[in-house]
Amino acid sequence: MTTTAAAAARRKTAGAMIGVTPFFLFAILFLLLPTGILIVGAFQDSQTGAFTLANFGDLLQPSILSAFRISIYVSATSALGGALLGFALAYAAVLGKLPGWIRPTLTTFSGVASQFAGVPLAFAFISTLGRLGLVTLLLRDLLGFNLYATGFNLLTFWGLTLTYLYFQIPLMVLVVTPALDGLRKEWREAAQILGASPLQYWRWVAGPILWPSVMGATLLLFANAFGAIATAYALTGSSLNIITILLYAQIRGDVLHNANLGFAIAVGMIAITAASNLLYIWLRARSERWLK
Amino acid sequence: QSAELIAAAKAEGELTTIALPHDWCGYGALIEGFKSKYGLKVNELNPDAGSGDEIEAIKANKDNKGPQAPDVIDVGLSFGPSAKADGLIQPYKVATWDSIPDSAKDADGYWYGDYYGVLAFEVNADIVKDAPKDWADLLKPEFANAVALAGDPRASNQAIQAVYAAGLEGAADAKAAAEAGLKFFAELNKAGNFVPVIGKAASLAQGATPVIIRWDYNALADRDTLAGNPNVEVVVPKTGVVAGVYVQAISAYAPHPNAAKLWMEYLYSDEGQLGWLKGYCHPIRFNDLAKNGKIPQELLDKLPPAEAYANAKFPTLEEQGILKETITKGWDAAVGADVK
Amino acid sequence: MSFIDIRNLKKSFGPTTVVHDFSMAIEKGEFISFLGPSGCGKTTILRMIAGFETASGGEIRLAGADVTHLPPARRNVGMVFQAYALFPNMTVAENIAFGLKVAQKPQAEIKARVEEMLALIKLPQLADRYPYQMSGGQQQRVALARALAVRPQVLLLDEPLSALDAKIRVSLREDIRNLQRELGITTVFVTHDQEEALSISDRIVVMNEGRADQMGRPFEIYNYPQTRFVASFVGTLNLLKATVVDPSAGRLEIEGQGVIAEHGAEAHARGATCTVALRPEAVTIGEPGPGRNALSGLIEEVAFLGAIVRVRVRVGTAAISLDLFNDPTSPPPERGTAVTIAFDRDDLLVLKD
Amino acid sequence: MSFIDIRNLKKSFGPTTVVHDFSMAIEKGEFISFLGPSGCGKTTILRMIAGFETASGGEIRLAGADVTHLPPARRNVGMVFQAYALFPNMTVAENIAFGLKVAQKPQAEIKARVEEMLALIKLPQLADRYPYQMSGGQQQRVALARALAVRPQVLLLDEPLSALDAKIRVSLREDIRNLQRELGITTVFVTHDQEEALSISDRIVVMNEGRADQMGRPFEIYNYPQTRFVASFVGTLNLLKATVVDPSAGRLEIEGQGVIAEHGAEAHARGATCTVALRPEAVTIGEPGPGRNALSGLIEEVAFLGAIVRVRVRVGTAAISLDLFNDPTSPPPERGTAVTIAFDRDDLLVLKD
Amino acid sequence: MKESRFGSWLAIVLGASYFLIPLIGTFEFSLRMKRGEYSFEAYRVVFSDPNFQASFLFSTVMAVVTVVLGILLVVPTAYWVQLRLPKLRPLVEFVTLLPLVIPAIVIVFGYLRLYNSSSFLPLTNSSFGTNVLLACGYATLALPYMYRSVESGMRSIDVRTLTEAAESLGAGWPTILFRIILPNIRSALLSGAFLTFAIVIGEFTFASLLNRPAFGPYLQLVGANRAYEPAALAIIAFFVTWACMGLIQIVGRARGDSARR
Ligand SMILES: Nc1ncnc2c1ncn2[C@@H]1O[C@H](COP(=O)(O)OP(=O)(O)OP(=O)(O)O)[C@@H](O)[C@H]1O
Ligand SMILES: Nc1ncnc2c1ncn2[C@@H]1O[C@H](COP(=O)(O)OP(=O)(O)OP(=O)(O)O)[C@@H](O)[C@H]1O
Ligand SMILES: NCCCCNCCCN
Ligand SMILES: [Mg+2]
Ligand SMILES: [Mg+2]
Repeated sequence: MTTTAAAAARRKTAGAMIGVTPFFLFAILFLLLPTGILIVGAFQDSQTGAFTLANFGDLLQPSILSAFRISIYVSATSALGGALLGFALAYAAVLGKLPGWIRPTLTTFSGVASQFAGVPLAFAFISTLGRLGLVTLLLRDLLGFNLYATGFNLLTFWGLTLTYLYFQIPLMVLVVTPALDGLRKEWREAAQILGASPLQYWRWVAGPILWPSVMGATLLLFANAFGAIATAYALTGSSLNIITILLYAQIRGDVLHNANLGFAIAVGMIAITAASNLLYIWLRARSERWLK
Repeated sequence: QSAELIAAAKAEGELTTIALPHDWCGYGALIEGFKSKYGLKVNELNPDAGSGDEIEAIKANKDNKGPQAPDVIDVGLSFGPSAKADGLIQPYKVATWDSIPDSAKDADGYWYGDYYGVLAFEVNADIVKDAPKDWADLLKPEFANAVALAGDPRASNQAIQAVYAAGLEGAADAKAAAEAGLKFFAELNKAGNFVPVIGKAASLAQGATPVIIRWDYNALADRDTLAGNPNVEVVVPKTGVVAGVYVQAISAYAPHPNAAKLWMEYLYSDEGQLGWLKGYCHPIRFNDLAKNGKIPQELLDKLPPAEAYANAKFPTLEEQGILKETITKGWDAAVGADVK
Repeated sequence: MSFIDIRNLKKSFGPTTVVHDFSMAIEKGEFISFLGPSGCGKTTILRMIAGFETASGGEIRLAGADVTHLPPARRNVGMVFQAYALFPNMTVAENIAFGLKVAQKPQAEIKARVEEMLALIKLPQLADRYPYQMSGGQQQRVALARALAVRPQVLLLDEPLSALDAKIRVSLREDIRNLQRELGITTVFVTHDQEEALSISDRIVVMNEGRADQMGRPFEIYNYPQTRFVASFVGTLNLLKATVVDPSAGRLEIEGQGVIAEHGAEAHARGATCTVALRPEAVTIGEPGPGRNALSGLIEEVAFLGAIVRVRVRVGTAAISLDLFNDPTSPPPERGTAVTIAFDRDDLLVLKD
Repeated sequence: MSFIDIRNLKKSFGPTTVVHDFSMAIEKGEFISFLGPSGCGKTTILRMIAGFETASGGEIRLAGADVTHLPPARRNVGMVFQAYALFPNMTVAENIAFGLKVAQKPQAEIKARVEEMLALIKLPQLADRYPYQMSGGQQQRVALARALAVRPQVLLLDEPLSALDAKIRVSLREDIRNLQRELGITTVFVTHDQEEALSISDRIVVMNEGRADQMGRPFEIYNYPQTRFVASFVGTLNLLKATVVDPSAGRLEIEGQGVIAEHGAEAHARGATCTVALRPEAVTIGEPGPGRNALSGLIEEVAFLGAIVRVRVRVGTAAISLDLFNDPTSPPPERGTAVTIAFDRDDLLVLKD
Repeated sequence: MKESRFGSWLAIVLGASYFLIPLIGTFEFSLRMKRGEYSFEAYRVVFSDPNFQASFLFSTVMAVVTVVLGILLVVPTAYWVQLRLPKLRPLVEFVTLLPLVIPAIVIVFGYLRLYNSSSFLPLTNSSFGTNVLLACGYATLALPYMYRSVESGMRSIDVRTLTEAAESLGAGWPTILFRIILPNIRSALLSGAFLTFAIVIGEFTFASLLNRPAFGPYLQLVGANRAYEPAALAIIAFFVTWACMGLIQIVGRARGDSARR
């Protein structure tokens, strides 16, 4: 490349930079600076305000480590489950040749459901699948089936995951629909005409094309569950040791209140999000060679 | 109250509170009463906030004179001294200062106890025919899937005190009591009686948590709210009665310091104290009021019998520290569900 | 019974009907071209044969079986799409291999076939490129290779060579034709290039507004068009008004100049006006003679088309185009020259209507 | 100074260089065609002129100003894309109106212009269709109309007619040409259709692997190709091996049969082997005579191309194609017939290399 | 074809059961306010509160403002990142994920420190300023959802070709973005808008600590320690929000509906 060409490329990039400036300005003002205060706090002693790494040292307590572990576990499970089921639903609505009203109904419903969380959601599930829930009782009274005898319990890991799916699935639906819209009908036709079964088409064509979007959406779901608190708090409040509850206990609670340790936990969460983001970028780079 | 203070408060025009749920200790009526009495506006910030939030809100609003900055806070006992040490609150002594027991106030007037209650069993009497009378009753098979706390013992003062209360009987000191309490809950959990949901009026009514361990004043307020649907019984356990004190303070950075002072005067006046009592909270001046016969009998009748309070244990700050340490750390091992 | 049997096929998109009552029978191994103006329904019919578009009426039979409602994957039909439709996530080689992979052919066979196909389309060096890294014509060739690789029973080609230059186009169409003959693939070929259709097809279907106007061998279609539409669409026919002077003798007048038509005049009444058709290549400058007609006119336009030079001569109000072979040593007459043009009597086609 | 001035343009995609050192000067109002095999870099150069691709080297000047690094929207260059690139969210009319709306033309003018354009592309009835509701050729015409509507100073057309049938194609290319002349739009036209390039252009650039092999007027390009590549790419040239028998007399031998070349033989040594070129249209069956060469051979293949019938005659190891005019009354000789073919001595081109 | 439709129906029916039954459970409970009978008493209580409407209206307006702000922020960014700055993509994606893991309360306390009445940008000085701050906060919370939707929408259209076609017709970037790109990622924008809308309608922490009369704090105030009203409110909020989205959908569809493939 000659110098002028390089300069031109630079100028083009600079032009685009101006285009993304509002975003970064906004992010700095309303996200990064406020968060920066937090990060600074994570390095401060709660009493003296002096610089310290002790807060991070405290993260290594077994209870905090296990909270991180359980949070990651719950988030990953609900993200994968949500991604899978949400994708299936979105697929059915977008490409399933269903009546036209289904899709707008589903997407608008998903809009609400994806943010339906916290106490109301926990309560809805308790009223449905709790020991005295609607479904539990119906199963018992009508079918003579005791759900809880099977070892099922809403107030456990799987119960929490099942409940999380209530907002994870719709979130997936919403985020992945546009990607499904982007599948061109010619690709499917070309695959069909070459004898591919729908499965083969998905395995080799649609799947790889959608993969980056699906992965991105799954990452979003992961972070969504990872940062969630209200639902877990209301549902399995004191039995499941998830990290957000510890974090909130430190910065909000009536008892503990060591905001600086809370901030350190938050920084830990950011680090985990960053790591999952890196993993995603790496996976995507491997699967996206065909993109401009 | 001095006319001067009222005038100064009116000049400020408003008061900003935080973390005052309307169903809590009659705060709803108190706020209304304050507004109508003095014609001030009251901004109510996050009623759902915890004590930690309240402290952080003061810190965050140090330089803010807007309606986001709380003037007054109502926090767990242990937060009083620490907030004072951090310089987040300012001293003020209300007119009735002397009638506040010394054990429940900062000598310099930075913080002062506001009300207390004891931990009780809130029971859905439609489901539970035979209400538990003491902690040990909770372990009975008839309370399978029935007993819940009103908070998470890793985060909520109330829940910590509940664990403590469960182990209090016969324990040598706070640490032993805390450990016994943890053991109790571990057993409760093993017996399948413990429901690890945050107990609320709704879950009580719905039947998911027919027995909730919580402050008696919350339980009694619930009883009124639910108005017989279902019937609620509030039982103070025979043994292991623990009282919890919250404290009141004015933010050092209060944008409306005079309104804040006026609010304190209002709360600590006989009228304010009775307002708390109407919300089933024992105001800190309860004994003073009772001594002077200022409590209407019908109010007293609605409270749990006085003898239930007779041997109530008020944990000291020091004891609270031990509880917090022992219970928050031990909880997961005692009842936490582990994920393989 | 024919191999592909299309009966009374119809297709409407909402209120607009784009294919009206289309029928045709194609024999096994035949090479059929669809020729017709843009928007006349060629792609639509191909898509119905492939099964991508549901017919609004009529029936399609493949090898005796009614496939009108069969899904595309079960018709054993190959197709090259007008817009290529390459899989963007696959390299050229992977695209070509796709159908073979689906059919679970052994690895070695796939590899060999892909190489063969790459050689056919003359792009062996681009095996590892992704579609976005290729030019339009290169993509089109890959699409062709992909469809050919599976050697389907029926091949539907929707303008598969439109983005290619004459040279590679000619060579590819010969390759397609050879492969098709060799494997006996029944082929339907949509093209807008008449020369292509004429040179490659067993039969041509000339379509007009969703109907087949004429079907027949290239020579027939070109030389004996049955409708005015076919006559004007295929080739560059001169259509002229003429007055019938003597029907039985075939004597006509074009722009006041007398000519004789060998056939067809007898269908018209004396003094009637009729349309006559004349192919540009039948007309010469000069060279009158016995059995030939001559008209005088003025050269109006000379267009250099390569092997051919197309000259437009004005005769009264009519313009007659004629084709000359390019000859660098004797350039065509200049614009504005007065010339006599001549053509054989039997090249003058008197149309019926 | 020229209107468009391209100097030493280069373009690489990663390691592969697809345009090497391309230079040319285009005068205001000129109509230039790029002709070249698929993948030779035509689209890439157009995209660099339009500003969509950054040149890896070299310079582009428009009307005297260096625009090499100017953004596309500021070059006042119109473009029709090989893949149409219609806006899927807009109707035909809205697509066409887009550029005018952007330029904030008055409502009435936009309406009038859109109608004019719709008439030009012969699709007035489809104004309210969306792109997905149209056939390939229809979309292509809309893309053309959209680019023409704004009447840019420079118009870049990337195979704008490739999806159209001969008839509408000829009429559209004439329309483009007229509009272009009328408005003085400097035009660069990429096509793979030689006839189109030859008939419409002021000058033609024949490209090969990212380089301009030859630039010149159509007649020159066709009749006097300067490189072997141009000779073989433009038209259907017969390239034959010959042995030089007597350079000064121009005597050569092709497949053992003696012929005479008017020019060019003197550049080769006696006994040397050289390549000679012969246009199909210069060859006749029979008709030997004074000043003409004759060769005897066997008819190997007869292809009916419409106006022309292309006959391949085998002469020893060489195959010579020749073009005859279609004549329904006297069909060309059959395959396998022994024939004598003849051509003028000055039609035999002895190539230099 | 028949089978695939069956599968779709199965997915929809199973999904609908999973999603509707908990709502039905909640609904059933909300009807039990009067002892021994089903009644709409809880709904009556909720609807009789004038603050219900006022706060819902406030939140709706905030939601619309936030949706617009979010689109203005995210669309150009996603566009340039896709077209010209692919190297920035990881950074942008990471930044947009942050709001999910940083507790809202931390962010809002951060705002109070940064934009308080004595700061360089004293947004909290006026209620308008605070509303602006609130909208920015909401846009921040919605960022992950909005960005991901828009990004996956952009990925599904040929941004480059559309841009080039528009540029060659003299369009500047605002025209390209708003007349070409936006209409072609409509379904993505709707997704983002729905998510944003639902976040804003229910959001509690920001509104409460910034002292704005929004629906979230109202819900909390009314519902916190009641039994039946919160259930009724949840149902009402759910369906009213859903209805609002239906409205957005219709408005969003009004233009260019037929442009669907
Ligand atoms: N992004 C890319 N990366 C690598 N190679 C590319 C890329 N884009 C184009 N090419 C190559 O550059 C060469 C020139 O491409 P271009 O599109 O200019 O060809 P063209 O002359 O327009 O061909 P056609 O007539 O087939 O459209 C081709 O060989 C193509 O494979
Ligand atoms: N989805 C649709 N809705 C309405 N009309 C349509 C639709 N698809 C195609 N058409 C119309 O049907 C007619 C036939 O289209 P088709 O694609 O078959 O044409 P074609 O003969 O292949 O043309 P071309 O040579 O231009 O590709 C066209 O007039 C087109 O406008
Ligand atoms: N200010 C009263 C003590 C704080 C307790 N917060 C109660 C929150 C109710 N959910
Ligand atoms: Mg077509
Ligand atoms: Mg090209």
